[in-house]
Amino acid sequence: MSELTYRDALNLALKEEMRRDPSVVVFGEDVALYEGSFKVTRGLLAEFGEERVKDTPISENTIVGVAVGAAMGGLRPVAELMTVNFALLAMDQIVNHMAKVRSMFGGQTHLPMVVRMPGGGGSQLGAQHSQSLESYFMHCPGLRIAYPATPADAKGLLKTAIRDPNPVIFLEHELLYNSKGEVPDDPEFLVPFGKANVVREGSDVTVVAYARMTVLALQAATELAKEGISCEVIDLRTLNPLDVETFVASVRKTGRAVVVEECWRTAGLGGDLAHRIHEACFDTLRAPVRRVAGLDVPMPYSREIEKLCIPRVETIAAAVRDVLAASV
Amino acid sequence: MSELTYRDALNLALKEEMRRDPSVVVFGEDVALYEGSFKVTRGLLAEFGEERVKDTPISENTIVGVAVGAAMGGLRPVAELMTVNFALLAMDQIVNHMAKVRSMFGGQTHLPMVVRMPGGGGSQLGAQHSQSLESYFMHCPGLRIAYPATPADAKGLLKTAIRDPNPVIFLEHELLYNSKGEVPDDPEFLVPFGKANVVREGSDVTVVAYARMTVLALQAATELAKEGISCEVIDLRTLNPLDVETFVASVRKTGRAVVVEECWRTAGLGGDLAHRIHEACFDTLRAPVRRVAGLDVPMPYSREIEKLCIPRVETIAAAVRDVLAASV
Amino acid sequence: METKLRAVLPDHELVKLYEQMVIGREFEEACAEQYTKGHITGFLHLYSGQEAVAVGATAGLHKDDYILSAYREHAQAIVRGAEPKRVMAELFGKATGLCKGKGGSMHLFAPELSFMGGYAIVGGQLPVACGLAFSAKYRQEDRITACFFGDGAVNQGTFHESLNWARLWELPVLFVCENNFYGIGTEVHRSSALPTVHKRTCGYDIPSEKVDGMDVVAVFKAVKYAAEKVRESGRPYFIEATTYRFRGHSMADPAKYRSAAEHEIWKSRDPIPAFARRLLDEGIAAEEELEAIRKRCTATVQDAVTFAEESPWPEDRQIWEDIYV
Amino acid sequence: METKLRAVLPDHELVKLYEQMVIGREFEEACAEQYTKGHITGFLHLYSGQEAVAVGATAGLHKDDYILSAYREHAQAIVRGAEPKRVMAELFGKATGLCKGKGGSMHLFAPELSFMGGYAIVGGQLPVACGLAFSAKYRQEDRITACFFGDGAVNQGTFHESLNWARLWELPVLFVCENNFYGIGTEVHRSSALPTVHKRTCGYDIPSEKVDGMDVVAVFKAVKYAAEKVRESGRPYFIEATTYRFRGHSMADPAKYRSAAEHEIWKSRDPIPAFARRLLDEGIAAEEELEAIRKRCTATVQDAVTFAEESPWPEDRQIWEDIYV
Ligand SMILES: Cc1ncc(C[n+]2csc(CCOP(=O)(O)OP(=O)(O)O)c2C)c(N)n1
Ligand SMILES: Cc1ncc(C[n+]2csc(CCOP(=O)(O)OP(=O)(O)O)c2C)c(N)n1
Ligand SMILES: [Mg+2]
Ligand SMILES: [Mg+2]
Repeated sequence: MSELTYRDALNLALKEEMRRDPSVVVFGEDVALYEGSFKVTRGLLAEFGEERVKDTPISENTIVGVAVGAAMGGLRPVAELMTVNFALLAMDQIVNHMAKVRSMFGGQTHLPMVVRMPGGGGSQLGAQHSQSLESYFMHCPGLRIAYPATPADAKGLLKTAIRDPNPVIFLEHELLYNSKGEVPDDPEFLVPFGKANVVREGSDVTVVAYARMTVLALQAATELAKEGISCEVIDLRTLNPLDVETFVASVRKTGRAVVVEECWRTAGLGGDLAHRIHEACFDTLRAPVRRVAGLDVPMPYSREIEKLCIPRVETIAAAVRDVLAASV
Repeated sequence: MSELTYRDALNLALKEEMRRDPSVVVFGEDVALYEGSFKVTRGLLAEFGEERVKDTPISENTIVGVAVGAAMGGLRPVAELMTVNFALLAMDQIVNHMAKVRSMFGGQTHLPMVVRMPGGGGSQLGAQHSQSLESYFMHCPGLRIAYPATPADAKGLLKTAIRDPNPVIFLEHELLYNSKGEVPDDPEFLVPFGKANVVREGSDVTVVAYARMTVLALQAATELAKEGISCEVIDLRTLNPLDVETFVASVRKTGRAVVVEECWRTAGLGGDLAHRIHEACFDTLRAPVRRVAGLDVPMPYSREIEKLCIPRVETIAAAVRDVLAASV
Repeated sequence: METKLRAVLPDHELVKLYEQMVIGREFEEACAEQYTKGHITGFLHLYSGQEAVAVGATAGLHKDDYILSAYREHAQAIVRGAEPKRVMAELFGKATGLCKGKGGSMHLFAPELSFMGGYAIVGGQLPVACGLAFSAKYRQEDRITACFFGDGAVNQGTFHESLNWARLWELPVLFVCENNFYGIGTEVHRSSALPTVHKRTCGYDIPSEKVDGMDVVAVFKAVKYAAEKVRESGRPYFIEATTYRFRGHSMADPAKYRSAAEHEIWKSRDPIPAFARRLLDEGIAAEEELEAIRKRCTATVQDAVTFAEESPWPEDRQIWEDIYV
Repeated sequence: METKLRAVLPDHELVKLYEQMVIGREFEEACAEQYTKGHITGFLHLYSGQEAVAVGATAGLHKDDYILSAYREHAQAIVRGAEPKRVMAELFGKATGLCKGKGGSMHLFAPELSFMGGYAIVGGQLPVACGLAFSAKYRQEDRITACFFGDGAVNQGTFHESLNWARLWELPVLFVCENNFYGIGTEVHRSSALPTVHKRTCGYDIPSEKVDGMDVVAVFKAVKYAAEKVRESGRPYFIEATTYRFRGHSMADPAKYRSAAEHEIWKSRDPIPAFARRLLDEGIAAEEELEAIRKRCTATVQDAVTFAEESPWPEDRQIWEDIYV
């Protein structure tokens, strides 16, 4: 075990997998010489050279398309989109190609590729640079989606993503890059896809979250514990595959649920999660599932109002209290 | 009243609004000389000339971007994307620009524009041409979204869309173009946004649907009536604004709900609708809300399996029966 | 003066080019019939008239050079070696189809033939082609990537991004624009600011040339030359092949936007009889031989239709298969 | 030999160009300070070094010609007439800001000045500019649209689509590429197959030229000429202004990818002192006058900071305002 930041854990995962498998290549805007806008690719060019670590033009749709073709040709490309916001320029290659090529060609090929994208709001970057688009990717069969909450998961999930034979959208939260945690040194440490993590056990309410929302949910749970409320916090880790069993089992136990998503509420993935809970636990649910979500607004720049648009420890705690208060 | 097809009702709406307001212009791939891939723009070039009815290159992102700029400059552009699938190439202009320009510029401008897009599956067009992407648009604050089920609504909603000061995504269902119905002749006939339509009253189960799903839901209701099951069918008409009151009031009455969406189930808009019902009707709901949705697969081409991937009269009817059977 | 055919290829290979064009045409005409009968559904874009491009180009490439195309690609797949019966079965949506009935007319794929797919998003295949070329380069394979697309595709952002990228990364891509002068109903000068398509490579420092796409030997020579250039230099090259589709954009299009006169002129340049005449004139093949070829092709296509008709539909469980590995 | 300044513009207008460059620079340097103090957050992209482009170009346009830009646009807005204090307040995220604190550094907007916005998606403003130009043309307004973007933006699909479109629809757009030779850390020849940016218009039949973006008068002349061309012909024109940003890409970037030597060369061409020397040499202004201008600008910017500091935050209810009409 070593204490690493989320950023360095990702960096280590890239390095280990590149050392292990020469078919892994990394490319994206400013990932080589500049070592990445968020420095996740630091040291890669120096260690692996310009054949394997490549800068690209600002051409997002083609970045993803080149990864699709390279994967079809037998490489394991790990492409970076500078932020998830720019994935909107690449939706054609992501949704029409990356997600569909295998199936529309009758399973005759597969795409062992990863597209990494930092995302999330909270840095006063304004409406075009503060989006949480995980629902778009989740609403697209054919993709795998990982979104780590901790440095250990960052490493383990990215390594799994790179080895996975399916195309993977790998989301990273910009506000977690500097967060620290213990990370296994073992280069064979992998975090499997489709296994949610019960990051805190509890008996009163299940809080289902992912990525930075997990971190906030844990803080809320600590607060609430002081009030005698016991939260079970579940980190989904991957949005596809989705580990429905784990959170449903938890809600069966607690009888109450809060779903936390960073994305916009309307048509957000939390509605689906809430409905799955509702459907599976109809008889045991003691209160309606509560959703804590981003507000349905283009993100305002000003930090004083921006912070109100994103789920916070307080809003999560309030939702948990509400759900308890509303319980039959 | 005249009997018109959905296609002709849309065509008439375009003509009436172009006659009424010289700032309305129409452009898109093959909309002028060719009169539209689905012939919705038939006769426009002849009547309004090439200044107002314009063909464009195959450049979807720029089609939407030009509409954004033209609207900012004071026109009322009605752009056509040949099908909704190609909107994936325009997600940057739709989500990053069309939806955000007003708010990120502090309300100093507004975009009275419409982007029309035919969509939906069921024509054996394969994975890249059979998508139902309404959830993407709904999961994006700043847009209005209309999706008519009948010729009358096609006319009335499109006219409202063109007069609306907000940017509107106007979805049309490819399999409805030939459907017929009575359409008011009045050139001031408008269908307001945000008012769902109770298209059939009933007492046992509320079926919430939109566009072609409404048509199927009505057929299912007719079938079910023979079994003595009384369905209330609600056509949402616009997905944004969403008329929550109408369907919640209905479910309060019936105690049961089925939500029908054509899009993929996972992270689809139906999860959100189901959750809203669940939250608002927790005490009165007699069974969990059921969702009928598209299967979570890239659409297969072969018609024998394609048809199983899309909600059908049978699957809607089965869901209604299920919900009744599961009722407490 | 035209080069003599024998100076270009041996007799049997010239005759093979003829046969490939004929099978391409016969296949498409059979498709039209099956579409009318309702056996083929969805969009059906036929290649009739453009055969010289696919046939000439494929002959100019190595067998394992990658090929990608758009949605008008039946002939391209067949010329590369796909069995007509499996292509037809795909169009019928049958389980025996090239893609098990999952792809249909617009999404043929045969990786064992290095035929890397038909794509239905205009311009979508260009970035993918760059990626395949990159993988071949990375693995130091002696293999180039030929990417076909239409005149309508050159105004998509991906065209620009891909050409720039291919030159910048020095990727062995041969871009082949099949300029049939129309993107659906829009004539090329109404969609492109610079309608001389091959000149658009000036912004990327990519050499380009134009070739008569109604002349199979001219296409063969141009592609062979270009492919060698790409192989040697490791850099992209661009060919514009001018051609014409004899039918509408798809079966749904009566093509009223083209004049009868225009259509006639191009019809008179039909690549198949034109090439037959040259084969006969230069004494490379006798009329009986050509007639035998045509019969054989008709029979092959008829067999393909029968095979497709008799093949089973995909099973319901297949809906869930072949999505994830 | 350089043209004499007086042959180009009257004295007071020349002096005004100087003042505008100075205020642009002072404003940016104040931003850097406020960022360090934590009063400005988010991304902050400063324009220092590039002032001659915005100032010269704006002077070459009519007052109601539309202007659009990217995210390095503070000086562009101010030169067009936006009040420095309202720009600074926007950067502070205050309710008194140009966009009520909703936009921030990357999204300034002042429609009453025909300043149609800063956009943060690289290449995103180009289609929007075409749309504005179309609206002006449609309404027969005597108004062109000037669209600024960087050298990094030229490889986006929207660049290609927009240039093609503007020429095809004959739209009065003046494209101005501010080539500062870097897109973040990537030098132009590492992102563009043809690094001589203005030559990329060859594929669209759009005339283009290159101008020294460190020389405010050269930019003025080029833009004035080009704007008249656009106005007369109703067609697009393209200018590449070569320039340099003295700071990193944003405040977060130490710009280690550029050599000290390179930086020094460009610093020695700083457009502000260079222009001051010419004003003095040609007897257009005296040193005291220039010094007074500098003092005035410093004071204006200081006032702007004070105004921003003292302004209120947006109210919570404003979150829900200004989204829908
Ligand atoms: C991104 C996208 N936009 C629009 C379409 C609809 N469409 C299909 S084919 C076509 C015309 C393409 O013309 P061209 O590239 O010249 O090919 P051709 O059909 O002539 O072979 C269009 C607009 C599409 N399939 N994809
Ligand atoms: C679509 C998109 N991709 C990537 C980015 C991240 N990004 C911001 S600025 C920039 C470089 C742009 O360079 P250039 O156009 O030369 O403008 P400059 O910063 O030099 O003024 C990049 C890649 C972005 N904002 N938008
Ligand atoms: Mg064509
Ligand atoms: Mg630059």
